Formats: sequence, C-alpha cells, structure tokens
Amino acid sequence: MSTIHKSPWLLHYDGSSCNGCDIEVLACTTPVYDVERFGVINTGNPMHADIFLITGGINSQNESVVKQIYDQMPEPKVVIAVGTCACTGGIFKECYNIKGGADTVIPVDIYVPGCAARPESIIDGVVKGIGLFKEKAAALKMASKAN
Amino acid sequence: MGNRSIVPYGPQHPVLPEPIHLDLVLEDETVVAAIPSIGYIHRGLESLTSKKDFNEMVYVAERICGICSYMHGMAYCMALEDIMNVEVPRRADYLRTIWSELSRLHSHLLWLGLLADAFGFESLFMHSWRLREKILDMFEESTGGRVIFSVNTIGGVLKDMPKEMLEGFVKQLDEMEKEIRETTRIFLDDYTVKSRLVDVGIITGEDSIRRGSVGPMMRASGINVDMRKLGYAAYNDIDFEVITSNKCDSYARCEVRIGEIFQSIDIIRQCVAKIPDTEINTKVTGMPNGESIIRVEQPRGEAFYHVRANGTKFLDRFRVRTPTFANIPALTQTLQGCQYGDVPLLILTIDPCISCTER
Amino acid sequence: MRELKKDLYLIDKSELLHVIMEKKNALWRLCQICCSYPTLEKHFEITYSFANGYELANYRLIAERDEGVPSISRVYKSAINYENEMHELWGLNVENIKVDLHDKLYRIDVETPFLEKEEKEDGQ
Amino acid sequence: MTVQIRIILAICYIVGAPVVIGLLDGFDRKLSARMQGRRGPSVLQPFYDLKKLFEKEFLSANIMQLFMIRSYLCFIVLSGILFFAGFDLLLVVFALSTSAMFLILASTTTHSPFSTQGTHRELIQIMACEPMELLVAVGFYLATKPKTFNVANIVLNSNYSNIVFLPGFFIGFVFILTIKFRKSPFDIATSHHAHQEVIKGVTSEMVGKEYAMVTLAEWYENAILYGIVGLFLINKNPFSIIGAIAVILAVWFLEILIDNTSARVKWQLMLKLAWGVTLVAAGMNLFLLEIIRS
Amino acid sequence: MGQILPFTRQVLKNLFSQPATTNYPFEPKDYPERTRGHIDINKDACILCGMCMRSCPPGAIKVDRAGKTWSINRFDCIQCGYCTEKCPKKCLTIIPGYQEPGPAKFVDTVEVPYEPPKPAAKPAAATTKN
Amino acid sequence: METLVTALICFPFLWAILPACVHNSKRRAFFVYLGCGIVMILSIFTAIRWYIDGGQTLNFRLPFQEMFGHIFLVGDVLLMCFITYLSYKYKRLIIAVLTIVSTVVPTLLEFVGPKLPNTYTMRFDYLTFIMVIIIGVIGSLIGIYAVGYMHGYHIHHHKELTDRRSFFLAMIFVFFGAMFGLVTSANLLSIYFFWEITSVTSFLLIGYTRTEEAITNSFKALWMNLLGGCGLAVAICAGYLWLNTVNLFDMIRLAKINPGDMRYLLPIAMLAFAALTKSAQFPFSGWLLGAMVAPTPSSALLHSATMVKAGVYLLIRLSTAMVDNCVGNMVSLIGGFTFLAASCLAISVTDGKKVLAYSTISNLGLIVACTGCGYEETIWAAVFLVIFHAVSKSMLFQCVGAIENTTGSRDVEDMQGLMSIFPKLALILMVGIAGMFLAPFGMLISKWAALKAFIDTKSVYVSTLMVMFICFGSATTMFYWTKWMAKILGASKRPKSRDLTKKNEYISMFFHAFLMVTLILGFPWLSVNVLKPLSREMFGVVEQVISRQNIIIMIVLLVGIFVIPLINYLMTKNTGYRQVLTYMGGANAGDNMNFVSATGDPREMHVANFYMEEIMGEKKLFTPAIMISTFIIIVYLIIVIGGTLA
Ligand code: SF4
Ligand code: SF4
Ligand code: SF4
Ligand code: SF4
Ligand code: SF4
Ligand code: SF4
Ligand code: SF4
Ligand code: SF4
Repeated sequence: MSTIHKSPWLLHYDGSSCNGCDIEVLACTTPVYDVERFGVINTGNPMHADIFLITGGINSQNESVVKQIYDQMPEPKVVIAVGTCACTGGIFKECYNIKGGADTVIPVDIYVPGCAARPESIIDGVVKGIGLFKEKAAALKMASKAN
Repeated sequence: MGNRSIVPYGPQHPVLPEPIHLDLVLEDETVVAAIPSIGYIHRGLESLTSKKDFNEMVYVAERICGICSYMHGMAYCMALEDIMNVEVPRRADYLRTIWSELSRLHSHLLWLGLLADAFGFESLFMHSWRLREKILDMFEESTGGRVIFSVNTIGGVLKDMPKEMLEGFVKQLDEMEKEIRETTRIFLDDYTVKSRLVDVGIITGEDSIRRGSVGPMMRASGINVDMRKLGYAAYNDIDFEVITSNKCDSYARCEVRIGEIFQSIDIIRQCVAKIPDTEINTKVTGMPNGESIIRVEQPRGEAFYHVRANGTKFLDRFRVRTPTFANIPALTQTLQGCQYGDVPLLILTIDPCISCTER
Repeated sequence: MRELKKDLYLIDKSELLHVIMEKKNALWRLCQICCSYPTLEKHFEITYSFANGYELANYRLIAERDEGVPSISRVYKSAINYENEMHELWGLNVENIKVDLHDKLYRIDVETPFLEKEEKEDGQ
Repeated sequence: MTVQIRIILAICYIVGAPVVIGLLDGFDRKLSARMQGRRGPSVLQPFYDLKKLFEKEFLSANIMQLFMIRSYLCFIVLSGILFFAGFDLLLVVFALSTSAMFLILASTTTHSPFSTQGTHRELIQIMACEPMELLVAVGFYLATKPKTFNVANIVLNSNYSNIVFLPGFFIGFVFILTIKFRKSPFDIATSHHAHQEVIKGVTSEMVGKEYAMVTLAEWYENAILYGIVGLFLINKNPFSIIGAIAVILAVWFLEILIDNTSARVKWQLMLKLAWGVTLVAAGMNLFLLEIIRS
Repeated sequence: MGQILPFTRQVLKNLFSQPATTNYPFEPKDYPERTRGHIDINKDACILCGMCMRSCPPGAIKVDRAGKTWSINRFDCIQCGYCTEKCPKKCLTIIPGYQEPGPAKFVDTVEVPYEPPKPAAKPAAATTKN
Repeated sequence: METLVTALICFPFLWAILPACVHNSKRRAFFVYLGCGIVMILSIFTAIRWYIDGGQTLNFRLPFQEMFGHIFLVGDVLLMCFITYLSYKYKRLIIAVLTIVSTVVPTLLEFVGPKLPNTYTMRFDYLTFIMVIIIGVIGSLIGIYAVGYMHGYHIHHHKELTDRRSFFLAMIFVFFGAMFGLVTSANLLSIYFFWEITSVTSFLLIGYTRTEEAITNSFKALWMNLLGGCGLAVAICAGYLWLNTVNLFDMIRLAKINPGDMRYLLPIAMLAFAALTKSAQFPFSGWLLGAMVAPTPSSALLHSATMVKAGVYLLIRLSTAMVDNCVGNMVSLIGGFTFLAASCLAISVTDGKKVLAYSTISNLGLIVACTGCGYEETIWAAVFLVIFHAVSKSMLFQCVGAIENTTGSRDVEDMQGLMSIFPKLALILMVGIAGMFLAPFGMLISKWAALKAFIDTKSVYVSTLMVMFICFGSATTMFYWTKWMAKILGASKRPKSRDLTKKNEYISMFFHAFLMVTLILGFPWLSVNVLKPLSREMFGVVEQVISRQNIIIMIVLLVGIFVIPLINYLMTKNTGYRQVLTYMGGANAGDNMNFVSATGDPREMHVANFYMEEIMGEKKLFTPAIMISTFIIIVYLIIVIGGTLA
C-alpha cells in the first residue's frame, strides 16, 4: 500500500503571479489553515516534492525554469495550477510577455480558480491532487514492473 | 578563481517565494559580489492600457501586487481623479485611509513572518501570520476579498463600512494590539534574532538617498520622509509622526516597521472617530485628458504613479514605479560583504515586491 | 497631490547633465525615469523625477524616434535599471549606460513591445 | 556481558531504534505544531514520509551518491551496534565521525551549489560538535572505576548515575545535541523546519530512497545520541532505566522547545557558542574530575 | 545582547491552548456575506446586451445573442465584480461560494430565455454550477 | 650486524658520488634506481636479519670506531666552515654565530674535557628496526619517484631554472646515510654529526631552485635547525661536565634514576628542545612550511621519512626520561598545542602542499605530545603514528606533485572532480588522506590510545589541557581532510585529459598504496610482534595496550571501510535511475556546470571549499601560535635551567 497520499510534499513556484495567490499558498501552511494536517510539507526542493503548486502565468523567462523544476521532480507527481493566472493567464493574458497558464509548458492536473485563490480553494485543490496520487502510484508500479 | 565560489541564487528558492535571481560570488560564506537579475515575473501590464479602458485598468492596477493591492488600486484611481478633476467624497477618503492602514498592518505582519522564516524562526513566522489572519478577516468582512479587494473605483469606493463594523474593527484591533506587542517584542529583544539583525546590511542615510531608496528602508537610515505627510486621502486630518531610526541596519528596518504597525492601529482609531457621513463615491463622466503624478506611501515605501491620458478611453501611458524597484540598488549595496545566510534576510529587509517591480 | 501640474520643466538634451549634477549635489533622490511615446505627439517623452523631502521636480526631455539620449547612470547609479528598461521596452537609444544589459533586463521575446504597440495603432 | 546478550541488544537496536525515534519524531512534529498554534500532522507521519520516499521514482544527478549513502547508513548502524552492545565508547564516536564523512562525500559528488554549500556547513557542525563528543567519552572514562571506555562496564561498574560527576559534560552534550538534531538555532546545514538559504543542505540532491536512507540513518544516529544521554543516568541499578527514560524525554522536550523559540544563527556564532560551552562546561568539569580522581 | 528565549512563554501558551486551525475541509467554512465567491446570473432578467462581455477585464464572459446563451469561463473570472457594476439590468451578482477546483477547465453556459423583439418565451433548461 | 650497519651508513654517502658525477640523465637514472634498490634491500635485509636473530637490543662499536670518530670531528668542522662561509656570503651572521658556538664548544671539550669511558657507540633495537625500514623503504621509493618527477619538473614546467638534478639526487643519498647514522648511533657526538648533516642537506635541498624565496626559506630552515643543534651541543657539554658520558642511553638512564635532579634533566631538556626544532613544532614550524618551495620529492623526503622523523625519533628515545616531569610536560604541551594550532591553520590554506605541510606539523605534534607523556600507550601510539604518517605523507606528497605536474596546479580548488579526470591519481590521494585520519586507519587508532594515556597523565593541568588539545584538534583535522576529499570526489568541470605522470612515479605511489593497505591489515600483527617487544624494551613491562575486544572492533571497522562501500557500490551500480540536472534553483543553463547568470548568459558555477580566513587564517593565528609556544618553551626551560643552577 503506497503512502504517498499521506505525505504529499509540495513545492511552490511563483510563475508570474501578482503575489496574491502566493501569499494565499503560504497562508495555507500557517496555523489557521495548516495543510500539514494532511502531511504536507512545504519543501523548497523539487527533488523532494510530490506536488507542484504553481501560481501565475508563464512568461518567456520563467518558462525554462518551470519546465526544469518539473523535470526534477520524481514520479509520481501532481501539478496544481493555483489562481486564475496559472489556469489561463487571467487578467494578464493579453500582456505581451504572458504565454498563458501553466499548462502551456507542463501538464496540469488540477486547476484551482480564483483571484486570488482562497486558502480553502487551495486546500481543496491539494486534497483533489492527493486523490490522484493513488492512481499515479499504481501506474508507476505497473510501468516499473513492465520494465 | 581560487577559493571563490560563484553560485546562482534563485529564481526558485524556498526562502524567496518570489522569483528573483542573484549571481553570488562568495568567499567561504562572505558575499564578495552580488548581481541581481529580475524578469522572471515580468508580464508587461503597463502595456494593457492599449487593450483595456481606463475603468478596467483599476482592476489591473490592483493586481500589480497582491500585498498592497489596495493601495495600487487607490493610487491609480487618485491619478485619474486628479486628471479628471473629480472631488472624492470625504467618507470615501476616510474609508480609503482605513483600508490603506489595514493593508499596511497586514503587510507588515506578513513581512515580520517572512523575516522570521528567513532567519529560521518557524514558530515566530507562524505566530505573525496567525495574527495577520485576523486582519484578512476584517478585509473579507468589509470588502469580500482577502487579498484583492476590488472596492476602489474612480470617484470613490464601492463599498461602505457601517458604523458597527468599524467599531467592531477597532475593538478587535485593541485586543490584537497587546498580542502584537508581545510578538514584536521577540523581534526586538531575542538574543538569536538580534544576532541576525543587528549590524547586518548597513546603509547610511546619504547612501540611501544616493541609491534612491524609499520607505522604511530609507526611514531606518534616519531620513524623515513619509508620503502620507503629503496629505492625500484623509491623512491631512490625521495626527501622526513619521517613524525613523538612526541605526541604519536590518534591526532598524525591523524597528521602523514594527513602529508603523502600532501607528497604523492608531490611525485607524482616529479615522473611525472622525469619519464623516457622506456619499462614498461620485459619478464620473467623460474621458480623461491630461497627465498626473501621484505618490502614495505603501507599506514598502513610496509608489510613484505617472498616468497620461489623451482624451480617449485608452490611456497613453500608465507608469508605476514601485517601492521595490527603487530599493534594489540599495539592496545590491547591502549585499556586498554580507554573509550567505544574510542574503535572504537582506532581500527581505527591503520587503521585496518583485511582482510589482517587474509589472 | 497634483504635483505634476506645478513642477514640470521641459529641458533639452544639452541641459540634462547639468540639471542632473545640480540635483545630485543638492542630494536629491532620483524617483523615477519614465519613458512614453504618446499616440498624438509621436515622439519620446522622457521624464526624470527627483525628490527632496516632500518636494518633487520633474524634467522632461523630448526625443525623436531614432534619437539617442545621454545616460545619467554615471551620476545616479539607480538609473541603470530605468535606462535599461527604456531601451528594452521602447527601443530608446540610451548612450553609454554604466551597466548595459543589452536587452537582458526582462529577457522578453517581443522586441520593444511598447513601441510596437504604437506602431500598430499607427497603421490602423 | 555475554555474547548472547550483546547480540540481543544489537538486534533490539536495529529493529527498535527506527520505531522509537520515528515515533519521537512524530510526536515532535505534533508538539511543534501545537506550539505554533496548529494542529499538525498525524504522529505516524514520519513513517508515512519514509515509506513514500522509498516508493518514489529514483532520479539522480550522480549515481555515486547512492552507494555513499548506503555506506553512511551501514556505518551509522555499525556504530549504533557498537554502542548498544556495550563496546568502546570512544570507538563509537570515531565510527560516527567516519560515517559522517560518507554523508559529506555523498553530498558533494553532485557538485550542486546548495548541497556543497550545505556540506561545508555540515562540516562546520561536525567540527563544532566533535570535541564535545570526544570529551563525553573522556568524561565517562574518568567517572567510572576502574577507568574504562567500555559502555557495558560503565553501566555495570557505577554505583551512582554518572551525571553526578559529569554535570558539565551533560550540559555541554545537551547543548551540542541541538546541533546534532539539526534544530534551531543551529540548523544551519539542513533544516527540518523553516526554510534554509541552502535549500535542504546536504540532502538537497538526494531523491526518493536516497533521502529515505539518510532519514533512516539520522534516526539511528539519534538513537545513539539519546543512548548517550541515557548513559549519564543509567547505573547498575535497573531502576535507573526509568530515570534515564525520564531524562531522555526531558531532553527531547527541551530540544523541541529551543527549536521553537529561537532563530537560526550564523555558523560563526554557532562555532563560537559550541566551542565556548564545550570549553567552559566540559573543560571545568574535566579539570575538577581529574582533581578528584587523581 | 538581548534576552534568551523570550518566546518560550508564548510557545507554551500555544501548546496548552486550542490550536487556531479551522477544521476545513471537514467542516464547511462560513463566508461573510460580502465574500466575492462567484458570479451568478438571474437569467430571467438578462437582456443579452453584452455589456458584461465587453467590460469583463479578462474576457471571461461570452454573450451569444443569436444562440441566446450567456456563458462564463470560471477559470478566467477574477471576481472583480465589474460586470455586476456594468450590467444595465443588474442581473449579475457576485455571491459567496467559490468555484471548485477540478482537473479540467470548463465553461458554464446558461441559456437565456430573453426574446429581443417579442415577450419572453418559456425558459429553457439551464445548467448552472452551484 | 656491525658490518651491515656500517654498510648501511656508508653506502649511501659513497653512492651519492655517482649521480653527482654522472650527467647523462638516462645513466644517472639507472644509478639512482640501482642505488635506491640497494639501499632498500640493504635496509630490509639488515632489519630482517636482526629480527630473525631474536630481536635483542644490540650495543656495539663500529669497526674502525676511532677512524669514524675522527671523520665525525673533521666533518663537524668542515660543516661549520661551510655554513660560516654561506652565512658570510648571504650576510646572515647570526647563523655563523650559531654554528660556531655549537660546533666549537663540543669539539674543544672533546679535546680538553675529561676522558670518557669507552662504551658502545651504536645501538640496534626495535625502534631502530622500525626507523631503518621506514627510511630504507619510503626513502628509496621517494628516490625512485624523484627521478621521474625531476624530469617532468625541469623539462615541462620550470624551464627557467638551472638543471641541477645531479646535485639534487646526490643529496637524497646523503640524506639516507645521515638518517641511518642518526637512528643507529648511541653516541651523542655521532648523533650530532649526522644531525648537522641533515640540517645542511635540507638547507641545500630547500634552496635548490635558488630563487629569492627559496634562499630565504632555506636560511630559515638552517637557523632553526642550528638552534636545535645548539641544544644538542649543550647536552654534549653537560655530558662532559657532569655526567661523564655522552652516550644517549646512559643519559636517559641517569635521568630516570634521579627523577628530581635538574642536572640530569638538563641534557634531556636540551635534547628534547633540539628534537622539537627538528620535528618542526611550534614555534619552529616556519622552516617546514618554507620548505614547500623545494621540488616535491624533497618535501616528501623532509616530511615523511627523514628530517622531521629524526626529531620524533629522538623524542621517542627520550620519552622514558620524560614521564611526568617538567620536560615531558613541556614536550606534551608543545606537541598538543602544535597539533591543534597547525590543524587550524591547515583549514585556511588552499595550496595542496601547504595543507600537507601543516598536516605534517600537526601530526608530528600529536606524536610529540605522545612522547612527552611517555606512557606505554602513548609510545605505542607514537610509533604507530610515525609509521602511518611516513607512508601516507610520502604518498600524498608524491601524488600532489604528480597532480601538479599533470594539471599545472596543486591548489586544492583546482582538484575539483579529480576522481573523474585522473581516477588513478585521485584514488591514491584518497587512500593517502584516508590513511591520515579516517577511523580504522592508523591515525584514529593512535588517537584512541593517546587520548586514553593523556587522561591518565599525572599532572592535572597538563592532562586537562592535552585532552582539550586532542579533542579540538581532531575536530579541526577532520575538517580540512574531509573538505579536500569532498573536492576530489565532486563532479568534474573538465573533460578527461592525458595523464603526464611517469611510470616510475606510479610505481612508487602504488607501492605506497599497497604498503598502506598492508599496514592496515597487518596492524594487529605489528602491534603484537613489533610494538610489544618495543615497549618491553623501553618499559620492561608488557601490557596489552589495546584490548583484544577493541582490536576486533577495529578490524571490523577496518574491513567495513573497504567492504561496505564496495558491496554497496556493486549493488547499486546497476540501479535504474533517471539522470537529472543538479538543482540550481531552476537556473541551470542546460548542464550541471553552468547557470543562467544575471545577464542572461551561461556562467560557470564554482563551489569553493571553506577556508575560514577570518577565524583560522595564517595572518590571524600564526603569530599568536608562535608567541604562545615560545612562551611555553621559555617558561619550562627557565624552570629546568634554574633548577640546574640552584
Ligand atoms: S489569479 Fe489573481 S491573485 Fe492570483 S496571481 Fe493572478 S492576478 Fe494575482
Ligand atoms: S520560506 Fe516561506 S515563503 Fe518560502 S517556501 Fe517557505 S513558507 Fe514559503
Ligand atoms: S517578498 Fe513578499 S511578496 Fe514577495 S514572495 Fe516574499 S513575501 Fe511574498
Ligand atoms: S511594493 Fe508594490 S506590489 Fe508590493 S505591496 Fe507595495 S505597491 Fe503593492
Ligand atoms: S512585492 Fe511581491 S508580494 Fe509585494 S506587492 Fe509586489 S508582487 Fe506582491
Ligand atoms: S448597454 Fe444599453 S445600449 Fe448598450 S447594448 Fe446594453 S442595453 Fe443596449
Ligand atoms: S467578476 Fe470580473 S472577471 Fe468575473 S466575469 Fe465579472 S467582470 Fe469578468
Ligand atoms: S448579464 Fe447583464 S450585462 Fe450581461 S448580457 Fe445580461 S443583461 Fe447584459
């Protein structure tokens, strides 16, 4: 029985958000919301992370950063786009330097809308993301058996 | 290259929730050179003026920054009110002042928390943020949003705060004040905290002017400048002293911001006591034509709005010089010769707002 | 409030460095440099704002599309970012910036996005 | 002490240490959370984390790291066995520092800026702690009659708890435990809480099972350290075990409390404090003890 | 110098008092009435004028006069409330209760019963989330 | 036996003429190899022969003892003249004074002083046995290495220097002879002669390149060593004036049976003082550091098998006379202090050879401290340290030299990722470093014994201080070695490139590595069959220094340190894994070496080790260390001399 759904460590990267969503992500770790209840640790290191929380849209400079961080995360992993910006580009999507939401460079598993996304929303998103782990872990096991 | 390390710092780094990148040259852990680079969040939102009309731009302006979002929206509205010669009702001015000060409160508490996180004091971080949640609750109760409020409009504000709500807030703030005092005492007195703050990142008053720094960064170097003294919104009716410190180091910056927390509480009290009963907005008609500069004191310092309209609904130029942008040269100076462990701390002592810096 | 209306001085290029030195020596703080390309006038307007205490002084330089302006980054270090920004976003030719980042300040894909915008509207 | 007993003790250590320390860790996280006004995770969280790490995909920048980490784990366990089966205390300390070296080598093989930076801090931490660790062994040697480094003899030959003779050593040791447990204010190389300028320090580049092994090794090491704390109390009276457990729990709580009430200091201050306390507390105690014993 | 561990009192107080953590998501959260959760439409009042579509800053609303639908991409909406200001019929409101996160972005479409020239016909079945 | 020993001493001196005269480099190389081979075989043969004969302490007189006596006398005077000439030439008159005083006074006494009983002048015992093997084996390996190294040194790297290889190689042989003579002599007069030869030879070797720096440093070495020589001279005088003997062992015996009498202690103190200078203890460490300017083989020679070993050899001899008295305390304190101070200093330097130099000083400090304590355990530890140190240090020097010849730099920072560029060199370096400090390897075993002995030392002050020195010193030692190892193992920046190391250099280095491993594996045997008799010889009692249980643990650790990583390596070699870039905060510029810099271009990343210049820097620590140690020496010498006069 995999335990990944019981200890999803998350990595937060600020794409090009306005910070509204970022501070709400941070707020999730603080006493009132305390995502550590679900075993979540806000790690800063992609190598240790299971959930990639990305806020804000993608621009030409952070594109490679986002992609690289994603690549450095070991499977199984879940990407959660937090905030309207990360979902679609939001209010900034017409800016010359915004390429769109997070899904323009990496596959997104859960979209959390809102501007700013509320901590409750983020918790819901994380919980839904955790739900995906079971399947992903099983799929990974299958794949490694096949090898 | 000998015993010098050349390492990247950021853009993704846990002590930096916002992406900023530094090339660091280190000797052991002493920073010999630090070259900052920005651009990871650059969106180009100033250019949206050609796509959004001046009314929609209020919402864009708010989203320049999620922390002082309120003041961005307000400053933008003030600039257009200036261009269009709109007289804002007095109650709206007071409401704006109250929300501004609440923003400052929440921003400074947030900053204290992040500072605690940067020097590895997790429980203090948690505690500061727990206090901050109460301010956010006030925001949510009065505006419906926790970080982005959308209550400003050209000509005033969109939502009023009834008397009971205001008085409730004051009561809550009275209660919080004691707790905040307890918490901030740790920042000022604790031995380990002081070992991280005192004499770290010194910048003198003259240097801070030469480098164009603003806000608490400048006031902590003994320069007495606070844009609220210009008397915008209701500040001309409010009695307050500019808080400065002469120590010029990180500790001084912390001290100044802590002082401002209590000052904000006091200003809110004064506002609630004095707030007049008028309309909260005036109808605005026509197209803006003209140019205006507005300077407001945000939690991080002076924000500089330069708006130029040409008589159409699309503005010619909408320019924001945010406090962080102005503080980066000073940051670069303080980084020289600091310790590697001080880097996140020093970045934090300018209270960075990269998102608004890069717009 | 309403600061621009009283303190805007038009200067030309030759006066610029003189003004800057004067401000520097009087310990004025460089607030910002703003570049714009108004739709109607079709030239660059570069506004330098200085503050001293609560006072504000704005100096405006007018430059044509392909005209260069001198850099003030040797007098005011903090001008480096502003000038690089003007060059990267507007294509304004600022001569001899102390640290010339060669359009790498924001590292955007679009060339001179702000000017492009104006050009497009020209076409319409 | 017979060989059978030693073997049993060693097996108890191998099996029991991760369970006990894992649980302590779980309670630690719960307690820390409560101190911060949060609810915190389940007390079994450390085990979930560990299991998950073993299940993650294995990626690496340098495969050399893996065998170094395994060696690190093996050596820690070996030192633990030496300790709990009652062998020579000084050799245990030496074996521990050998194992630490494998960790250091493991983290530098990748040449990542953060793990290398963390490594150097780790080295400083080791340098800060090592004198005290050696001195503890010296202290026990002096305190027991006849003088011996042998853990079993230390326990079996002492009529009183050795803490009576070694208060300074105890204080010094508890002080460096904060460094050893990577707790604030001395969590400079790798931090379990808050965020670190060196990301995850030595473990920055360790993924999945590598990280799990390091965590496991840390648990084994902590077991030894708690064991040494217990050694201050244990004497030939079996009831002293209760006292030892009480003191271990008290030290554990104290470490959590300190962790939650201090900022991370810089390495210069850490080195100064650690060596200062070692010199003053343990040095004075050593001097007095020698006078008494000579 | 400074004091040694002055935070101890607060920490111990926290340890022995109730944590501040809410029980969300196991207990629902009570939102204040002003909370800007999501846009709701009173489809009977809408006249498909498209004012909301033109004013929405991120362009989340689509009004299709011909197909008689009003649709909103909830993953685009920034809850600014500008549409509610602008709507001539005041048929848009912003109410508590936010859009749930999900694995895919989607558009909520409402069929609007409004008949421009003639009086309104029977309202068609509408699908609104929440 | 007499003949063998005589041959051992004389052969190298005579053979030195060959390389000195032959200038064809091929032929000269051949002679050097041959000479080294003969020295090695001769020394091993002598030693084994003695061991097989029962390993009894042999006291004897050389054949033609009278003649040798005259040779020594004339030699002393010639050396004095030579040094005086040099000091005149380079205007360093103090040196002339030192040499004249220290030579003339004993020589005069020899003529006018009381006639001494005609006792044995030579001794061969277990300590000699060990020293002879070390000098013979390690020394001749260095000689072999030197041929290849000096070739590369002159042909590839230092074309600007005059090629005086003949001289250099000849000096190496002179060194061997002097060392053999030193360790077999029992008579202070002959010891003095050989002692001065090593001083002068080292002076010549250090000044080999004749650069400004080399000359300054060589004179530094000379005056410090001559100062030591003065100590020796004083001891000889005391022998003539009070003790009626110039036999080292008689002096030691006399000091032992008259514990409180300062007059008997004075010569011991003076000999100890001489030994301290020779073994480069603080405050006399300067010369060994300065010796780094010389080509690597001479550093290797000075640091590992010869020169500095002369000092500790003498101290080990003296140790039984220093138990729990003020001379012993002085020696322990100086040693312990040197151990700590030098290891701190080693942290702050980047130059590989300099690190080795400091580590030599520091390790010698530990040995010296052990001898000063003079207990059985400490002597056990000291001898072990001498053996391990000789092998690993020689190996390290050779390796660093080879690295320098190959990569053009001996800076530790430039050895980043050596493991993947020059795996062979790196491996040797690793074994050498491990030999210097890792747990089951020599150093820590010895440290265990030393620590135990120091706790038991009688004087409470000395004991407390020594324990502190050892504890802190081990911590700092760990620091500088580990960071060096870490550097070697890191990822490499450069591609693999051609290894310029000569075959003969490799032969020497691999042989060392092999020796190292053998020593480690053979250490229980060594302990029982060599060290136990040695302590029986010195202390008359035989006690198990280290318990059987601990021996077993050490063997377990020992096997562990080879086997565990190996098994793990084999087990993990084929682990499936996905290769990723190292983590640089998302700023990698496509590979592990470069990152996207602030200007948007790739920039090479570099992570340097810690050097703690502000805390441990030479500027900060060196002078205070000298002052403290000088203070210690002066205080104790005043006590001894005062006691003598009183
Ligand atoms: S969704 Fe809104 S709050 Fe979040 S980053 Fe984007 S603009 Fe900011
Ligand atoms: S240090 Fe603070 S901001 Fe950074 S990741 Fe951790 S919680 Fe977030
Ligand atoms: S600087 Fe402020 S806004 Fe930016 S990431 Fe840090 S806490 Fe958030
Ligand atoms: S710095 Fe800018 S974005 Fe940040 S709070 Fe201030 S105004 Fe807002
Ligand atoms: S600095 Fe960062 S957090 Fe602060 S307002 Fe700007 S973008 Fe937001
Ligand atoms: S706003 Fe008024 S005029 Fe415009 S489309 Fe709507 S109903 Fe018609
Ligand atoms: S609330 Fe704002 S973003 Fe949402 S639909 Fe209305 S106008 Fe558009
Ligand atoms: S919702 Fe309002 S603004 Fe939008 S189409 Fe309907 S009536 Fe018009």
